[in-house]
Amino acid sequence: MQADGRFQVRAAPEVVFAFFSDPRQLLDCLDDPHTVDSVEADRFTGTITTGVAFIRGTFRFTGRYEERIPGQPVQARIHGSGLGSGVDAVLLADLTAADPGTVVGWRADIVLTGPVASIGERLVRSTIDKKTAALFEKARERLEAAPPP
Amino acid sequence: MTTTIHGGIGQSLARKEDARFIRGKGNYVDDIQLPGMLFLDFTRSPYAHAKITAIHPEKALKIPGVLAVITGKDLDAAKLAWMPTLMSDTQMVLPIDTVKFQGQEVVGIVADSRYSAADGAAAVEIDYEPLPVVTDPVKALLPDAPLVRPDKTKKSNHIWHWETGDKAGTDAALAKSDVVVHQDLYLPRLNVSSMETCGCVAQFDTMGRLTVWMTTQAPHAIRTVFALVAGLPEQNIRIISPDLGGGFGGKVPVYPGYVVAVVAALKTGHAVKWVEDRMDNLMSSSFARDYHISADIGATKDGKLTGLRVKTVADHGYADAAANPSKFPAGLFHIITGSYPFDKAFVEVDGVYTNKPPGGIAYRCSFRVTEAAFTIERLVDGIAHKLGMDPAEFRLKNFIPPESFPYKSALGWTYDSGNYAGALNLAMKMIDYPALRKEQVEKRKRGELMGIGISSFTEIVGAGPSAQFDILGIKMFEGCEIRIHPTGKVMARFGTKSQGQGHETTYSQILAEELGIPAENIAIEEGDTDTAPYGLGTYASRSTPTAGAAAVIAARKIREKAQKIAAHLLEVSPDDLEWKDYKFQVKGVPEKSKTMADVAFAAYTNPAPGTEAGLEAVDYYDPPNMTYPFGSYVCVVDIDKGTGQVNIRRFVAVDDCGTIINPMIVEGQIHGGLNMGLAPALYEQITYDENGNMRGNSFLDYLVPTAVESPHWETGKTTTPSPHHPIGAKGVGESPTVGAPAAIVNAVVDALSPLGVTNIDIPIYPWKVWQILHDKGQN
Amino acid sequence: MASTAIPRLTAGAPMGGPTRMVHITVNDVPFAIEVQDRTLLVHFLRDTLGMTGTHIGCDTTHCGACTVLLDDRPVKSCTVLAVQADGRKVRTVEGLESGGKLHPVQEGFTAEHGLQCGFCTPGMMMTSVALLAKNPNPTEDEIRHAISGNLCRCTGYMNIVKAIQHAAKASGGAK
Amino acid sequence: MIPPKFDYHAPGTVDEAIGLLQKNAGDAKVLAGGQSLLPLMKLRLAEPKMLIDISRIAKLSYIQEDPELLRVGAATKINDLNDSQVIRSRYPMLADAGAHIADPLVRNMGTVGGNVCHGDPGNDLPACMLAIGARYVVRGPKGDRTIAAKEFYRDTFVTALDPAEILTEVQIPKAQNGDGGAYMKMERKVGDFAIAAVAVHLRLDSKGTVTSAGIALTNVGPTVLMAGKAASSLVGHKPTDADFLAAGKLAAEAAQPASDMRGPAEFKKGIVQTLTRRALHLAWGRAGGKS
Repeated sequence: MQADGRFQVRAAPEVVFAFFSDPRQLLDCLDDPHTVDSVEADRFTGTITTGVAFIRGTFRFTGRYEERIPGQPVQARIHGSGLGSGVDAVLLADLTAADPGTVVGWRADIVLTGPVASIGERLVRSTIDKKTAALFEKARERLEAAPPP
Repeated sequence: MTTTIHGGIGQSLARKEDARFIRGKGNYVDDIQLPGMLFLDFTRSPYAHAKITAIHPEKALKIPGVLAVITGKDLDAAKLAWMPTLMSDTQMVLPIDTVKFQGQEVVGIVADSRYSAADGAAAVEIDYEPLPVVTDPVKALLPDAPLVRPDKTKKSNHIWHWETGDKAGTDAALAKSDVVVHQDLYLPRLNVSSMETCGCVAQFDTMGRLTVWMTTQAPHAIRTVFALVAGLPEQNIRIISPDLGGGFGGKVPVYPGYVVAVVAALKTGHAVKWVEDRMDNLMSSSFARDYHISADIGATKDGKLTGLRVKTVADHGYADAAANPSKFPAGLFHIITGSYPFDKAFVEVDGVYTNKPPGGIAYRCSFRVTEAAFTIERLVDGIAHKLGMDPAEFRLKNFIPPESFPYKSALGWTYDSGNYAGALNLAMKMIDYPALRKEQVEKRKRGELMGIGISSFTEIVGAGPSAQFDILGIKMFEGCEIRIHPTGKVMARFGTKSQGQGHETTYSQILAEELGIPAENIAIEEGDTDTAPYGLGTYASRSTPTAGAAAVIAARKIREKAQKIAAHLLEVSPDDLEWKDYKFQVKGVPEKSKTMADVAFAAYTNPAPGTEAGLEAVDYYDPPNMTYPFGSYVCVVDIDKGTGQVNIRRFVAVDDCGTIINPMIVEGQIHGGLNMGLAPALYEQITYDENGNMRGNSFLDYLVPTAVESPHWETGKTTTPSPHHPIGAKGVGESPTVGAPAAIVNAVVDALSPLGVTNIDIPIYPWKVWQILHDKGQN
Repeated sequence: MASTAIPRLTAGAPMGGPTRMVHITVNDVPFAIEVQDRTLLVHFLRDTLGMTGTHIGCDTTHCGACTVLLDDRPVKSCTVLAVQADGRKVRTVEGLESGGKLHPVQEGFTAEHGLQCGFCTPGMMMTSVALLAKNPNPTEDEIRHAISGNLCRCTGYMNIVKAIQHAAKASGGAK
Repeated sequence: MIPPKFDYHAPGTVDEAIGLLQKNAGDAKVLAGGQSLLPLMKLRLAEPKMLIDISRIAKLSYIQEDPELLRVGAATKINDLNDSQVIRSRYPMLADAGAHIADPLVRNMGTVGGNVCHGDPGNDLPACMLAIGARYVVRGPKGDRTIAAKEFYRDTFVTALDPAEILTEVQIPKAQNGDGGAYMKMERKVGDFAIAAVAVHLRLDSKGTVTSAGIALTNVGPTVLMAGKAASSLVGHKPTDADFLAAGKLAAEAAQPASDMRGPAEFKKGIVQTLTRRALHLAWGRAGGKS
């Protein structure tokens, strides 16, 4: 599943870059209950409890940032496992300075494996699309609330 | 008036085994309950290809009732992490560091109940690092493809190349042909989906002797493999194959679950049961087919076949675990010249690794014969259409004529017997072929879609002659041991193993006929390696051609000895006796006779001087040739233009399996085989997405036909006995599965041929037909 | 191999989780047994009562190998909790033969070769029994629809249809 | 496959069940026939900590036609619906659907209430309820309320039912002369969810003019879908095949199918079109319409 979008916020590119480079801030944009258990250099781990209505499970995840270079897109790869299944997500935010603030072009590639993919895809696909969009919408709101440059 | 004996050959004797099955008294593996028995379940990989970075069993071990977990590293310490396949490849029992397909067993959980084991399996946490996946065998052969088996010396996904026939001669013959038809065909992955999944109960007794009750079609071969893999003395291993809820080829291989259950039984000192659930079975038990075929067939303009060239890519998943005879990595695929006398033919197959479960077993067919029959019957139809000839007429013109048998095919097989025109003519008569063609003309005028499809297939079963056929070096003979007790009752044991074919009934019928003892007085036992003579097992329609022959020969050995005893009782010379009307009679004096029961009693009470007491014989039968059953099927379909749905209106199947032992059982086998020919044509397949996710890993999406999808099958028969089998029998269980798919597809293509359609890949789902109709503006 | 100590085991070892007493009459015999809330009816029959004639074929409510009669209606016992059967009566294949006399459906399946491997047979027969109770003289089409929740891999269904027709005749249903 | 552990309760009254739902918000799930829920639990895709079995609540299983309404109790088994003479003779659309829900054995456990409020777009009865204009009676801590079926379905598995509410009754406008309905489902095999299915309901006046129409679609979107334009295109007409064809095209436009193992999206739209046209012909005939 792939989703992408674009939004503009008043926050400066450095602020936006710092936001997306921080797994806690990024994952706090999730509506679902979650924890971030460790953050070490470019790696982070935690849990998220998610699903569709009563089809829910707790996924343990490990995440890793590609090298974060200001001015370059920020990209995180997250591997999660739960419900006997796997979820692999690549989240990317491409930042361009704008006047005012920053234009964020985002993309999410999400791959499901295991029973959730083979049995549940018919039922979870639209939810994942919505959750992805909601995550970046929340990110936009938070950044919008950040102090302007 | 000819004398008959109760349950002799040719009678529709009611099945002996039914008495227990209709009372719910069958004894299948999961029915076995032993004191203190533990349960094994597995945590499986959600990834098709990934590095295992950590395994966390702690939460599982805290679950009440969970007693132990077993990992690949544990097995590695005992050198049991890998095991050989029947094709002399290697496959994992449990992975040490890398998983190779989705659904692969990763951690075994041993618990005191199946509920706790399942909880434990769900609680084991495993960290993976996903690796690139390849699921398409053609892409797997590209230079930059992810390497599936870096443990191999050959750094490529190519496993083997196999070819046979005359390449240059075939190329030349096709180049000279007036018409050549090229066709790409794909036979998708299938799962045999026997109603019972695979499983076992493993138990070590206090003396260290291992008994495994196991869902296996080949108990003796499994015992030998276990001895070789585990290093256990073979006399200390007892494999018991109890009642099997279907096999169809899926219960030939050795699965990791069997091995882990044995290890768990050894480690815990308790009996351990492992039974797959259906998802486990669909995701990890051996698949069938997955052949990508590219073929050319040539003919002269007046419709004479000239040459056949076939190139194939065989997807074996991450290990070649095919259940083929050792010398034939592509099975008997080179029966592909079918019922036709090609001068020149050439076949090549390349085996390839991908991130899918291992295998390459049969799906109710002799090794890769469906793939062959489907290809030739599709191609023959294609070239008939191209020449504008009626496909029936085209076949009748080309068939190997009855007088040419034994017939040596262009690819080296010597067909024992056949009368292909006889079968096709009967099928056409039963279905009134000319009337159907007339109806079709009328319907086409009205824009309605109706199709008639024919398949005139040749099977090759009864593996096999020891010169060519072995599995892991063990020749493919079959054993029968007969003991006649003093009261004239018989116990006969076999190395084969029925999975529903009714061996208890048919074997006793063969013996009734040969021994002159009513079938009701004959007990048949199979599946216990402690008691049965060695044999390679039941698959590839080989039981009647091999074990059935062993029964005849062993019975005749008994008759030879019995004749001496009868002569002693009648006070004549053995040469003065003849075996007539199921008795030893003094030639010309029918009233002076002894029955086999008389002789049996004497064998224990009054043996002839110079003969040993008792009345027993063993035979290990090495068939001189394969047998070649055949048949002609005609299928009529109507297509709903609004939905693309294919409706099979009629299906006539004429089979010829030589001498028939029990007509009722043969007909039942044909019905079932036809359904398993229908299934891949219209319903079943296993596919994977590019991430290696199996699509369709439950019966929600793996579409086993119900009674509503299945047509009302019509059957007919001709009888052309095998000249080399002692009673002329050939084997039949798989013929319909081999023959039916092409008849159905040919019918659908025939219906759509006015639109220029020459092929549709199976399974023919409504959307595929709808798409064609839509593209042609027909709906 | 990570493991906890292997304890001495007794038959019917506890499976953990909440339990309750259920009263279920199986083939006219009343049972009062403590089960886990999550115990599936099929496991109650097979593992607790040792009635192994009812089989498990698919786990996802598709194959019908586990079919039993629950208050005379055929249901898939792998998708029924034992607690759901509390206070109700269950009939299994073991309850078909009565007083040494086979049920007409059992006779039909034997006479018409309606079974091969026998694995689907108990479930198929229970569905047939319920069909004939409701419709003593079904057509082939009605039979095929009635048994469409039961998969058979061996017979191609032809002889199962005949077996049910045979039983209908024997029961005086058919012409 | 084994479900995870849970607590089972079998309350004797609806109010008791509601109390349990309230007390265990988020952890409890109502069990009716269990034919959808238990498989998901055995796959461990759903792990409710408590199941509240409402099948033992007396008086939740009935089929009753009164002067205004057909009332169907939520715990009515699908096969009771199918066996009901009232349903077969006067509400054939429901009988069509009932005969195609899962398979004959599942229909002995599965309930009408479970089918309408599970929220799976593949359930068959919701489309019927939309087409025929049903209302659902639900009871919660604050008492009873009714929800129109067309307001009920929000998203996959998401309905207008509050967490502590239970569906008690389905109310269907009583069949009148000139009513006709049909449900047509195309499935890969018996027991499957629909590739696509269409419920249509027509009401004709004495002259054969369509006075109201409802069309709804199964399994071609995240929830059951109304095909409003298709339905309204027929109102006021004495329809011909051309009208039914046109309505089929409009229904196909309303479908939002995803490509999957049941076929590509375009095909599913095509099936919606074909089935709509055929179902309209059938419903029209049942309503007494003559062309």
